[in-house]
Amino acid sequence: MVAGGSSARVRAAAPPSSHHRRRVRRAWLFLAPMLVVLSLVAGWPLARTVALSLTDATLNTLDEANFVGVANYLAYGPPLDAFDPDAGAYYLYDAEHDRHFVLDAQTGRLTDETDRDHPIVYDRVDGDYVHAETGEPAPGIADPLFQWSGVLADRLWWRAVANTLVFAIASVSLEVILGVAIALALNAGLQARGLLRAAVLIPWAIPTVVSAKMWGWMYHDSFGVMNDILLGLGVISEGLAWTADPHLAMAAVVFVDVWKTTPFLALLVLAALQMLPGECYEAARVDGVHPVTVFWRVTLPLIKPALVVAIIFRTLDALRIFDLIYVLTANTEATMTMSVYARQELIDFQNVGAGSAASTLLVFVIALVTVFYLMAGRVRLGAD
Amino acid sequence: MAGIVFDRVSKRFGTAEVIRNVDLDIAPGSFTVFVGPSGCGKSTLLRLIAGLEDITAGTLLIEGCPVNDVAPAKRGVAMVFQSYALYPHMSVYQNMAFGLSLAKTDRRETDRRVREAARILQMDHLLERKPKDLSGGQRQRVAIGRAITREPKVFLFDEPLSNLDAALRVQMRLEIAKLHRALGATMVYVTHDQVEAMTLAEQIVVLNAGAVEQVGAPLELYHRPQNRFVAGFIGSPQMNFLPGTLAAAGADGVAVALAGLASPVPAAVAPDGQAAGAAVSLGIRPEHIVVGDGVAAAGPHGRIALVERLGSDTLLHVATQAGHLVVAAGAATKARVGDTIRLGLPADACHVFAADGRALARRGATEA
Amino acid sequence: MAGIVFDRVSKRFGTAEVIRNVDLDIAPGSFTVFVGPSGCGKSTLLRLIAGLEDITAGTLLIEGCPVNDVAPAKRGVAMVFQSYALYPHMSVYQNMAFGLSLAKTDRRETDRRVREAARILQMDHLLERKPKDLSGGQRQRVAIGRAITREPKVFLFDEPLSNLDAALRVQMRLEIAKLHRALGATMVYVTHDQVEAMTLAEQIVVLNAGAVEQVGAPLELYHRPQNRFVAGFIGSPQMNFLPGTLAAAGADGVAVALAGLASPVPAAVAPDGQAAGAAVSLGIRPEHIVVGDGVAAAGPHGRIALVERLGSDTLLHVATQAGHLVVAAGAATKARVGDTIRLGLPADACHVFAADGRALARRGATEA
Amino acid sequence: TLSCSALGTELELCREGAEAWAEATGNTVELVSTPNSATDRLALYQQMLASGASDIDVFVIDVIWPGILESHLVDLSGLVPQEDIDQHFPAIVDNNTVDGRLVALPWFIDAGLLYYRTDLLDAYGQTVPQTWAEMAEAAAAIQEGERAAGNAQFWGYVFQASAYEGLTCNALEWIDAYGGGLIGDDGRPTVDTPQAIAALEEAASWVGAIAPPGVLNYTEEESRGVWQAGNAAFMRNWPYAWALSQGEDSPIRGLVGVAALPRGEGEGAGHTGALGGAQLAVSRYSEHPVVAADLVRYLAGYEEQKRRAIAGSFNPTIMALYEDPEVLAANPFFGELFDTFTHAVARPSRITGARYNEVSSAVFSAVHAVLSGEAAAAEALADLNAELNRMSRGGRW
Amino acid sequence: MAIPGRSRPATAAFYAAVAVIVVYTVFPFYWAVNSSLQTPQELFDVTWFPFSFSFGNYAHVFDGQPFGRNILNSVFVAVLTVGISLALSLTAAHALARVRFRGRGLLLLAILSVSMFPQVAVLGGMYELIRSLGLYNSLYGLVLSYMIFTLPFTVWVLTTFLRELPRELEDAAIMDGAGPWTTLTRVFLPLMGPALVTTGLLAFIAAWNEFLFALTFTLSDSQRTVPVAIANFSGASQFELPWGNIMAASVIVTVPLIVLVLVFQRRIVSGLTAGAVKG
Ligand SMILES: Nc1ncnc2c1ncn2[C@@H]1O[C@H](COP(=O)(O)OP(=O)(O)OP(=O)(O)O)[C@@H](O)[C@H]1O
Ligand SMILES: Nc1ncnc2c1ncn2[C@@H]1O[C@H](COP(=O)(O)OP(=O)(O)OP(=O)(O)O)[C@@H](O)[C@H]1O
Ligand SMILES: [Mg+2]
Ligand SMILES: [Mg+2]
Repeated sequence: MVAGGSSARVRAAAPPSSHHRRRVRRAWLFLAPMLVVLSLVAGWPLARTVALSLTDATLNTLDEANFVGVANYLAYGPPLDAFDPDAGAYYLYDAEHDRHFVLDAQTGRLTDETDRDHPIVYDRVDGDYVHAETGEPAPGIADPLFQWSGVLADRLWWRAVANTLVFAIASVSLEVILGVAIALALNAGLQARGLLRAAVLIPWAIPTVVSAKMWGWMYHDSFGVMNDILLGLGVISEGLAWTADPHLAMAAVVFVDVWKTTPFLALLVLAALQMLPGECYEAARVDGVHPVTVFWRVTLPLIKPALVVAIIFRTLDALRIFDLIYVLTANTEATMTMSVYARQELIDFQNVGAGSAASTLLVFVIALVTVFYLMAGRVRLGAD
Repeated sequence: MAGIVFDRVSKRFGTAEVIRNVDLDIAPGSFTVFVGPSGCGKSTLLRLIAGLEDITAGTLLIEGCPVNDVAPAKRGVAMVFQSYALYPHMSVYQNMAFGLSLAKTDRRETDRRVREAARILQMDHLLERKPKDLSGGQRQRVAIGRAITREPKVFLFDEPLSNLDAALRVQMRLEIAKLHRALGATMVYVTHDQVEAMTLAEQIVVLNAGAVEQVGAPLELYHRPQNRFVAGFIGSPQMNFLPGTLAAAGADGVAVALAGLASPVPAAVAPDGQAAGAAVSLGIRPEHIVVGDGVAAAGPHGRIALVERLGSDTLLHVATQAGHLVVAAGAATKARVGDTIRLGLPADACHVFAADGRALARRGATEA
Repeated sequence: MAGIVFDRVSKRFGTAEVIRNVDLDIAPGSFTVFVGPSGCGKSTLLRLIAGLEDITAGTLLIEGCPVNDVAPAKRGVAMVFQSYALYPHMSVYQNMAFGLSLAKTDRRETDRRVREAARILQMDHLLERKPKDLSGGQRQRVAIGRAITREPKVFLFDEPLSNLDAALRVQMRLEIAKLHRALGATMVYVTHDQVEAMTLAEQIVVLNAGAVEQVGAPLELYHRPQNRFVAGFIGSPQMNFLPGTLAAAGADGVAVALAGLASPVPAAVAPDGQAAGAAVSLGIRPEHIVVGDGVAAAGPHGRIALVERLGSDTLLHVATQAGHLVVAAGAATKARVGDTIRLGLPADACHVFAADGRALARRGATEA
Repeated sequence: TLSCSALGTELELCREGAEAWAEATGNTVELVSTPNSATDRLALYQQMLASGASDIDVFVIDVIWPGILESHLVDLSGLVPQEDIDQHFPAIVDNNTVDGRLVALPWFIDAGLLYYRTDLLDAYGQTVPQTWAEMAEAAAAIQEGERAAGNAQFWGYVFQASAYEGLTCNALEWIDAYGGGLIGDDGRPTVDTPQAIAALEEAASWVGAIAPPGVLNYTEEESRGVWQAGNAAFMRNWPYAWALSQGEDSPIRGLVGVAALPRGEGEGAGHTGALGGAQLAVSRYSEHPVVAADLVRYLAGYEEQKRRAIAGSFNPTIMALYEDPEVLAANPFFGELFDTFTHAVARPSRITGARYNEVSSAVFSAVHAVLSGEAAAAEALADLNAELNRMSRGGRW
Repeated sequence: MAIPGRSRPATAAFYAAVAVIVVYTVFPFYWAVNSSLQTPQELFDVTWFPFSFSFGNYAHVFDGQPFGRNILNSVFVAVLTVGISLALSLTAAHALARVRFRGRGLLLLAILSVSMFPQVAVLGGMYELIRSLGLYNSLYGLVLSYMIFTLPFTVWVLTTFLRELPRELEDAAIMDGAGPWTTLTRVFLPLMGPALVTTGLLAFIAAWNEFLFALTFTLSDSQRTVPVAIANFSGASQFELPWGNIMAASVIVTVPLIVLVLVFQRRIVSGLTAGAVKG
């Protein structure tokens, strides 16, 4: 796919000499320690997550989980979490008619136990339900009980996906702009740039746990400094509830994330800037190229590889964003991201199966975005 | 067209003074060649003109205006860098078109100029390559192409042909001369190639250790070097120098006594205040030494130590009693290593340099 | 001492075949010079010898052993890169000492060798500088120094002197020749400088578009080029070519009819199977054309279009009825632009090339 | 060698207590500090317990966790004498008994309280409100007055409405005050009732009127911040805010009153407060369950709870301590609280077991939507009811 | 020094932009310092300047808990993590950047995919792994687990930067008889200054700030790292947030990082490859 552009492929076609083979062997030797460590720390946890996503495990029943296929992702039928293995039955609820049913997994017999004292039993005949006693048909009775279930059928999941994408796009694009700007400023050789560099790094250096709380404090609608400043400047006339107002919450979170992670981007871009060959800048200066054009046409293409990597890692992080959102806005739907969703399923709700499925889907979404980036950025992984 | 004037310009890197007090006048539309030993400051001078280095002291004027503080972009110069300085991420075409596309030149016009330059530089087939896939000479041609597409007022060429083969170099040289005639732009050119310098230059500037040794038309430098440095630097193979003393100094010439020679060698130079007995050196170019039986017995003679046959020419390295001499004999010469030959030093081909290196004014010889 | 043999070696970059089926024998301890137009594959050949590029097809042998699969470090070669490839973070001294320190050479010995190389290269005072603070020529010298200190069996030089001034270039050339004699190492050398090629080489390899055109001693190439390409490439200024037809072909020579000339020009070459009437071109080097009133009226004549005075020589560009001719006249010539002159083409200086470029065998001329 | 996981908060007291026990019994105790955030702590515990780690023997667990962690905890009923158990508030013991197994001993108790500004009530001629409507009225009046007096930041009432567990507590209190409930005894949800709707409508009417819009993201500390800065007339909070409000540098020191939360209107209305507090439990994977149970018994015992009540104002779970003169001398308001504690309403964690968090999340999400005006109370509660029904497995959970 | 070749207004605008950026980044930190010097009560007010200057919060950070020890733990873990991941990824990056072999792109993608998993998802598996290796409640366990997020990052970044170095340099080193290892350590490494320092710094801070793993894989106070220690700070009771202490601790742990940046940025200098090659 992304790997290996055309020229790389053609070159690979030449018969590799044993010299080249030796080089490759040595390359693998160089790779080995890293690969060993990485597969050690990543292999088991990742495999386990994927495996668990195919079971009905809960936090308390990790060892006795049953394989359920892709039901955690998407399934049609009686919902998975309605199944009680001990009783061998599904406990179903028909929200439309406000009725409770018990569906015997083995016999297919359906019991309406809305009134516990007077259960009504239905038998399954040719796919339809009939009164067990009277044999009268009960049309449509099962329909609402059979539904799409799994993470993919959860409205909240899709909300989380949308939130995450909005968050990632907004914060990463702002970060890129700001980060590149900061890097350029740092690279422009002004006095005290050492201090500036340190200053810019501060947000990154404060533990997220702390900085999220700190911003929560600063965002506070009555004793937070944000409102104080804005009120003082006359920008707003009354204090805003930054993190509480569903319309502001996302913006508020993005603002903090940009603050927090721009240094990451700025620093990487700065490093890239400083490794550029100086001579073609001289050429550009003599050619009378406007600095802005130099940036777009020379600098940017040259730092592109590093920038793309920085953006990829920032995007991965943004797509996995958890603690900041969690601390600032808790589980609010307006800002719930995929990670928050996954964690809610996994830890809060103890649904290890569904949580793992959500995590795996999250990885899938991230992978899609990454591949998209790589293609859009024309990153040729295999090329020199 | 823009004249360039250096007014007591100096440049220091740290403590090293690389350009010392250079006064220089480059006429608008002229073709000036800088020559000088490696590291003498030629590239630095070009970089000063381009504005890539700050001037430590003195004033640089372009078109009569001091430009010490003018940004490179505003000086209207194009430069071919000794180290090429290509944009690594752009193809050859893009490298050459970059300056034009920025100047908002019409797309068709850009294309025309780039293709024209590529044709001149014989690299039509390379337009889509990236610099890293080019040979050294090809990269150099891209660097030249980039400058010529821009058609600026001043061209700065830093050894633009050094990585090209002889045939291509001759062609390129002619192209540059043609360009100069066509555009009338001021061109400043650094080269180590004597032929380039002699054929292209209207004015050659000889630099040494950051200072100007002599400025003049090519043949003037060849025939009337002002000092021993210039004499040795201009002309290839190099001028021979023999130590000696002034035996006689008259109005119609001097005579230089050389070691091991019975009679002093006459030279058609003015004594210029040097009295008889002063230590001098006698200079004579290899191509001016006369070889053969016909020469006076008074001249130096010696064993041939080395014969270098260049095809069109043959260089004889002769160890004479007066010192080591390189002689340019015709291609047809039969001389062999070990032969003893007799050399004639024609009086009007001789240069005499005072102990401080200053040349005594020559008489007869003029630029042909 | 190590001989190098190319046995049908090819090299492709992607789809471009850059080296085509090269067969070549480089004797142990010899000095071989590669010449050829820019981009013809000279650097690539060196890189193949060094092992920096994989050989696509064929076998390369060093000291008789196939080395296609031998690591560069094990081949005992040192290389001076056209692009210098200096370690930017190391001082000049460290750059030169790096190879030695890797080879665990004794510290004192390292120091001795580095200082010796620096002395030869006249850069004792630059030892502590970093590459970025050096001029182009100085960088090039560091690159040479790095190779010299390592004292390998095979030296590969890729245009090592292209950025040096004429005087230094002569010195460096002599130093390299001296080094060659002293070490007896095999040296392979790429240059665009005719003088370097002629004086240094024991054997010159002329390359064109990735293939070997001719291999031979310098003067052999000069006097007996096997084809028009070599004839045009060796010698500076370039040989003149005039289109014509074979008027007569006899055992003692042929005569070539040129446009606008009353009588065909005789040339001392064997007809080599070409019959009268065949289209050929007549080649003659500028330095072999005779100028003056004494020449036969039968020769071409024409107006002087351009006079290039090089000091030691003067080049006349003459538009004759037979075509454009460059003539090397003596420095003393009085010829001026616009003069009409008459040129003599001596029969034994003439080369004749068949329509396919092949040279007809010359008779008389030998390497002097 | 025992490890006791304690809230860093009460670390000092916990350490002293544990060391006293260690001295008495010759065992050694190692204390482990845990995250301040309850959610983090629960996740951590679950991680350890799920892997069967024996590193920690005694856990301090929240009042809502017995149902969640039950399968990892030891049944203490056999290890602790019955009379020791009986001295605690029965509501809590009940809460800690899952499927007949007593999985934790109560350690201290918390319940939601109404804090009010005595000075402001006096100034505006108000009395301590008995119903939510009165509270809202009083709050509005005071707020209007204070704002007119120049404090633009002033609000009538602050509480906890961020989308988190605390909102479930608040909501439960409102609904309970109106006589409603979340889950019935049969395990079936009961939130879609007129009482609950009335309660939520009432609460929703506060936001932006007497409560700051930002209350939707307030947790305990944010509301205390507003309150303690003197910018609120009323506050709903846990007992801990008392000591801080009366602290040395508190601007409202001496101006604070505490009362049970107001009741709603209509049938079944009453004062209430959500039950909170900490329990002590022994891990099933402990290598020394008996010794650990002894530590638990000691820490939850009369003497220790008394010591903690005196030294740290921790509300004892032993009913007798509310009459203990030494305790009352140290904490004069304890007497008033006793009533609240006895009437405290427990969150349905025991009945919903491991799925309590899911229930709570559904509850606070729905309530948050109502408070923020995104949904009407009736629809939100109907949806919530259906959602809970879906989860409830017909009441079996 | 002004920016060469810019006009005065442009320079002024430039400095104004820099000032805005500085305020944006530094202000919250100032606020933290400000908060840390306030009494608990002042926190509930917008106080622009800590008039009271109570250093009690700072003193309090160190008594009652082994905060000094926690800092040392963090330093140990972060240094080791950065050291190991830089060492591992340097060699790996060399192979990935400078040797052409089949599956290179796929491998890079695979390495990247490791960092696509959210932390919560790997937590369980990682916990089991750490336990089974006997590294529970040990700083080495943390170092190991941190590899999961530092390694992909360092490998990718270093690979990118290594790719940019001119190929001729490697050729020259090869001709000088340097093996890949020597080439890497003696030729490339010195040129990678900016990249190494930057990646190292970013990885260091990532490890320094990590919370979830540190919380889950350590138990005793003596093995805790700073973020966990700070999160475990608590007030007099469950709900009270000891804000002043937390801010003081945050300031305490941020300052060394700033110093670190100031120290290491000497290495972030430009133009390291200048003069190496023509081209
Ligand atoms: N990596 C590459 N990919 C594709 N083509 C290449 C690559 N490297 C070199 N070439 C091409 O191979 C040919 C030979 O290059 P080489 O460097 O050997 O030329 P050269 O004879 O040394 O030329 P010069 O005298 O200009 O240095 C050139 O046409 C060049 O463009
Ligand atoms: N940045 C620098 N710092 C210190 N010295 C420098 C710097 N740049 C150049 N030099 C020195 O200045 C002198 C002049 O350099 P310059 O590049 O102008 O020489 P040049 O005449 O172009 O030589 P060449 O013919 O070898 O290219 C040299 O001795 C060089 O070492
Ligand atoms: Mg130069
Ligand atoms: Mg080459």
